[in-house]
Amino acid sequence: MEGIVKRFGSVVALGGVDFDLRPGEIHGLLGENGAGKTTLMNVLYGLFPADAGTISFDGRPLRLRGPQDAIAAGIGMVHQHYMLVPTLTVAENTVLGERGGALLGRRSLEAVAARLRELGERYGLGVDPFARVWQLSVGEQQRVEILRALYRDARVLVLDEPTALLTPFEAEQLLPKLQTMAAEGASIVFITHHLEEVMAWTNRITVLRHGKHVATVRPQETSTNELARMMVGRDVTLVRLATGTAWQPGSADARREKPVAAPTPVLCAEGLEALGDRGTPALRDVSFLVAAGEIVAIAGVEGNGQSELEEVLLGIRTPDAGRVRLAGGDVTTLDTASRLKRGLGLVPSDRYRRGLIRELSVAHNLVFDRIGEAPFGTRFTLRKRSILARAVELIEQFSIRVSRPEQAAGTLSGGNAQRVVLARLLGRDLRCLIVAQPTRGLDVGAIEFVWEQLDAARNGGVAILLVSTDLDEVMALADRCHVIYEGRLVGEWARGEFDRERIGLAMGGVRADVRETDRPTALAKRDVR
Amino acid sequence: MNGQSTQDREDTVKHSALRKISLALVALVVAAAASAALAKPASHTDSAAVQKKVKVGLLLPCAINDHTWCQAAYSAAVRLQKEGAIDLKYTSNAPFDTAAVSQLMAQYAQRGYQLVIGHSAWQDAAFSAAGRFPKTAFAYAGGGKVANNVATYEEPIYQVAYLAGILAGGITKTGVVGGLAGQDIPLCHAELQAFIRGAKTVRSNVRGLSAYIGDWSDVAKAKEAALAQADSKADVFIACGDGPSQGMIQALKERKLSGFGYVGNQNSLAPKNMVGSLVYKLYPLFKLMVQDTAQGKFIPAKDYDVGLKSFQLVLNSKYSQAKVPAKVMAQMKSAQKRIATGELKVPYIAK
Amino acid sequence: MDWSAIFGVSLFAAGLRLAMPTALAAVGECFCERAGVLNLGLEGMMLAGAFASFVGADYADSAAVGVAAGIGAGVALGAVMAFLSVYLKTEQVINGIAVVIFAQGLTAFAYEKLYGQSGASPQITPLSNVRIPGLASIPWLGPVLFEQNVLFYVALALTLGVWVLLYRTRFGLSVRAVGEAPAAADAAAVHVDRVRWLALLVCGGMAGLGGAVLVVGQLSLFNVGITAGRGWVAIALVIFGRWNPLLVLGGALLFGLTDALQLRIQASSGGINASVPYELFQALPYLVTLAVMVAATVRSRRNAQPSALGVPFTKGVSQ
Amino acid sequence: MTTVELALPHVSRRAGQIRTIGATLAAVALGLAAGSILIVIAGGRPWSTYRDMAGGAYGSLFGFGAVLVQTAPLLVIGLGLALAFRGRVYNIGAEGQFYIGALAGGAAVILLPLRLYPLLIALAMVAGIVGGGAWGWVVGKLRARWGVNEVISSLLLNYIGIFVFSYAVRNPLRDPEASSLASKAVPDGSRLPTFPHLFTHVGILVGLALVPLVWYVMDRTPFGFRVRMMGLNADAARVAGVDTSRMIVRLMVISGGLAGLAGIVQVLGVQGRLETTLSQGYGFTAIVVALLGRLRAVGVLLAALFVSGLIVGGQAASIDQGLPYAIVLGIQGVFVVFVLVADRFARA
Repeated sequence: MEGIVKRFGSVVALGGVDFDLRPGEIHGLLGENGAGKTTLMNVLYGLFPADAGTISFDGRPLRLRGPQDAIAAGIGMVHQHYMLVPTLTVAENTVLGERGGALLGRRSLEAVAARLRELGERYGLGVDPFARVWQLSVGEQQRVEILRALYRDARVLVLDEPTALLTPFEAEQLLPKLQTMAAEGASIVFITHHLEEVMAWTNRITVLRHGKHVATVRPQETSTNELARMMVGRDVTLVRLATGTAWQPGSADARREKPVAAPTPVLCAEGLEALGDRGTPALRDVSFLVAAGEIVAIAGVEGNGQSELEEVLLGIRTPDAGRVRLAGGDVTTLDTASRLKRGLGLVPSDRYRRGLIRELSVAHNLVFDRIGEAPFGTRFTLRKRSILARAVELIEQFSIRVSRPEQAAGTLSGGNAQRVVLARLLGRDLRCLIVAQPTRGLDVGAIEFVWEQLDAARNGGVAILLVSTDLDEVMALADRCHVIYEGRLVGEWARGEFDRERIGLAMGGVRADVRETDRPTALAKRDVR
Repeated sequence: MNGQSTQDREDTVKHSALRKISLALVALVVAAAASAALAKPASHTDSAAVQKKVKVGLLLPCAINDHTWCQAAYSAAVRLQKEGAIDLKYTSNAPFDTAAVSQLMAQYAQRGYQLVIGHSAWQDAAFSAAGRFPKTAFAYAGGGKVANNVATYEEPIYQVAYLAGILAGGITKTGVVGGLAGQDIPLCHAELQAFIRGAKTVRSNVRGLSAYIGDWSDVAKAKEAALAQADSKADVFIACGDGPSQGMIQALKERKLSGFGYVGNQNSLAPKNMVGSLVYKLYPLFKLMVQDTAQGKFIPAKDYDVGLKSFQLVLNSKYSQAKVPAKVMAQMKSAQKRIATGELKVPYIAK
Repeated sequence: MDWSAIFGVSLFAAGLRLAMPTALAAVGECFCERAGVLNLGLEGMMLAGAFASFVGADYADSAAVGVAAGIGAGVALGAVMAFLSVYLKTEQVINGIAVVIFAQGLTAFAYEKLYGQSGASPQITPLSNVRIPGLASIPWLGPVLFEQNVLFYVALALTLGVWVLLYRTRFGLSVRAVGEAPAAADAAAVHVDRVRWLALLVCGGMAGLGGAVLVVGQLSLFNVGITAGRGWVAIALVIFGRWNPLLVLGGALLFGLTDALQLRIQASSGGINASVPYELFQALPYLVTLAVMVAATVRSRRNAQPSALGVPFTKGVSQ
Repeated sequence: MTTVELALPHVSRRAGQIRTIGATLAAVALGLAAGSILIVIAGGRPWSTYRDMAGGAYGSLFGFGAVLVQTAPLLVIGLGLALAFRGRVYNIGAEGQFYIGALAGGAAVILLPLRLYPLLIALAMVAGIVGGGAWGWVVGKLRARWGVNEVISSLLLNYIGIFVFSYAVRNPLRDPEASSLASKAVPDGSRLPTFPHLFTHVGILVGLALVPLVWYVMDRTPFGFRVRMMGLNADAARVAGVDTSRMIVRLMVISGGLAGLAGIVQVLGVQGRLETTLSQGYGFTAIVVALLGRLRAVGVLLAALFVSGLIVGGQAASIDQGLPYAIVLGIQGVFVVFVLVADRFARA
């Protein structure tokens, strides 16, 4: 792939990127979120055409009108959010979109299933071909995507953030399988933003930043430090733990050692039980409490009940059992509006879908959860002036880069959008703030800003519940940390006892008491400071 | 529904462009209305010279060639026009909600039409239009309330149904006769009752079946209703309403049974099956109304009913006479005379 | 009450005749809803099909041409719906209503124009019933199933064909995928919009055929109110049949049967005043479907409705 | 309340609005063009037909009065639908709610022995609103409580409502003397008075009074703002404390109530009693009026006047030009489709 250019409206996602892949190679594609990694591979997979540049395969130029050309050429892709049809069976998902005979009777599906079982054994990716996809776990679904690519005898396999949704334990089992495939001549592209994985797993690494090709290196020739610098483009100490000059971990830890005067519990959940949208249990006997001026983190891989927990705490989803107490009062049956009035707030995980209303102006997005209350109006009136005034204030205070308050929120970049959401929440008299994946997909500068705001709020006495999949973030901010796995809280650590490995294992559902020797070797290399 | 919003333009502060434009539009419309009203002279008929021809407006709820309700009125009006008695203008497939119909009647009146006939049960529409044009005569079908410039004309189908019943009594082999109607309205109720009563005079143990479809245009359901009655051994049928009659005819053709046409001459639709048609002769009724209007005296609140003159049992020549015993035919003819002279009173049972 | 007359063989034959036009439209709607398009324009497509089949049969003096014209008109309106809903991606609910108003307006106008003036009331030679020799002699089932109008057999075959198309072909798999998770289908190299276009054309064609069955198959005449709301009942039936073509066909037969039954009860109960509240029977399909719909959604959170029903698919939009 | 341009970030708000109006006018022009093709087919001359239509509808006090009579139900129902559609609550059951409101209000007028007519009229209108609102409430409750799609349930309840009305008119409320299936007439005193020259019943004032009220509710109250929030992004609205289920029920009750009000106004203003010819699809035509009016109060008023003008003008032209009345239906049908196409380009 030479000189690939791709623009989305005014945003240049790929500015002339070169990328080459040799047979039997595991090639890492590294870059911060939004660096263009996925876009480049989507172009290879034919999901959308490149604006400029050429792609050649086995030496011949490759014309890509759509995914069917890519598949025909032997390119398979495993997307981050699995592209599977939940109501269809594994076999049906495999055959979907494949050219072939019109009829698809029971016999032909049997043949597909047989081939899938055979591939499953060969690569250790066993899954029942006749199970319906919505019944499968996240890990199993990923196996289906890989099997589908292999079924169509893909010679190139692109994996987009494969470990994001997997537990560390499952991630470990993935590597040997990829290595056997590579050994048999398949070439694999491994998209990730985790430095350790790319170092441990790949033969060559290409680094992208803001749609530009930075370098292609071999793991032996470089170090995680150098990769991080290439990724971010300025001198950043290795572990994000210490990013930002505002506070040094030392000073933060020192202040935290001193126990908080009288830890009045602000938010507490007792024995919460709730079903997910699919009717499968999402929360199992979840109990915790968050005191004023404390950040309690709930770490865990996505899809283990976090969104259900947020909805139950906010009152959008009614729990099947258990109680939720806010500032002493029982709010289990209260609706969201009254909970917000009592000082609860949520920074949702998907800021564009649940945090903002893109068609409304930035000014409205800053106040729309208190629109009926003074000073923005009464039950029957809206005061435009006070809305605008407050908006200008917040834009200033949270340094939101916007030309004028009336500008549509939909036009804001990721970092800016998150600033607006934070401004809306933190601009209120909050007693308890629930924050979900606050820094996902943000650039390093924005991450710093978010962390500082959360820390300031915490020091200002707000009880913060941090729901995050990012271990670095948890270890940087949290006073106490739980891990959630399949709807159940497993383990609890105070700040002093944080141990990245045991938390990581707990996120994978592995009991903390795993003996030293069992730990697979690859994980050991990860513990790099 | 994803984020694609239907629309969300809204006017901003008071001086927004859109509000100014929309206010201007409304003002323009009102101004146009006022000025035009003044300019256009009220075009009423110049009552000075007594118009020989009466300007008649005819509103029909269906197509002019439906072989039943609307065709009967249309052909009567065309005959009057050929005779030079009226200057006819009609609207077919007219809307049937009261607001629109009364508006259409008023448009005719406003254009100087002296007699506006609404050929359906449009009592409310006639009254609301009549209130605005006291000098115009309005008429609607099927009987009901009348007022100083609103008349109605009867549809005495039940009297002819009685005669058809007599024939049916003779024709039926199974002793069971069938009847279909759109809804249980008095007109149809009386028709079916008279039909059975007539048949009983020939064959006392005749059993009369009836079915109500629920609406007046679902021909497929009407056909099934007739077939259902045929399954209950009915072999001579009558119908009340457009859809029901059209459905009945299809059933007769399929099961080779006999029946009578409704309002229009439907004999040609199923030559071998139609004993005859109860034909609604609107010509005498319309003629009477036109004469009253022509003589300058508006129709006194009248319920036009010319009895059998407005309804006739037109026998189908192609229907095999063998099936109709001569004795029964004679009995029917004599009953026809006795009704005409008033000697025989066919009861009108509406409920 | 003469029970044998009510529950005789002809009850089921009548039930089938009443059900078939609605069943065709309902199975067509089931197909396009499975592809994720909510097509409320069915009533208009049936009416256009009925009118076109009448004109075709009248001018070409052949029932077959009539049926083809009917299907053509349905497909044409299916294309209009697809242009609005799939290409322009406007609100599908509104497009459906617009198609109905559009079809009702044009058929009324065209009928008036073509037949309004001429004297003779137009009639066409209907398709006669076809008696399948061998099978029709089976005592009970014969007359019910095998002495029907030829279009009946076509309709039955088509509804079974749709089941096979949906569950036993590659295209059917794509349709089901597109209705459930369009983004996933797109990534698997399925042309989402093209599948939806084809689904709407199939749906329009079948609704048009439903109208043609009414006119050319059963009544051999046309009037503007001839479809009498069957398109709306068909939409209710799709939900009643939980988006499975066979259950939808079953639902249509059930409602056809109840209609035939109430007509028989009226027929055999004698007497003139309406012994049966026919409004109740007119409302029955809607009432029962509402009850089924509520029960379905209450009972299982996973109701059978395709998740992407009514949502236009825009390629590659992911923030 | 500052408005916002949807897609293009830097297009100023005024340009956005100009384009919206431009697209609507384009839709009207396209519709008229297609309509003229129909007129030519029907043997008429398009230009003079349109002139007669405009003259017939707006050219005379008589015509304009008739337009107002047609506008009354379309406006009242249209305003209710505009509010509901803004929250993306698609109430397709306005026709059924119209009839149930008419039945409730009509029954109150016929059965209550009250002689104080102004009070009786007020009571009837309240009964109409309650009747239509209850019919809407059922749909709202089904969606809020069990997530039953409101488009389908309102559609089903449409027909159930119409059949309930025709059964009630045929049995309990039936007037034995009436020649057609209808109830006893409402007492004359309870008939809405009409304007002297216009012959329009004062019911139109109800509609006109609602325009500023609905505009205020939509654009100047927190409730209206929350409706828009839910319409644009229900998930974000829910997180911001908007109780979407209760909001859905409220929108269905309001739009159902207004449809019921339009029903009773039609009974007292035009029909004079309960009969199935009360409406021929006002509930569906009002959907088009709401859309053509861009879901804005003033827009709905203009759209209602325009569509009514099409009906009344069409009648006048059909008489003067000798065109079949069905042409009005044809033009209306063609118009609807072009409005949708233009609406899409307005928001492109």
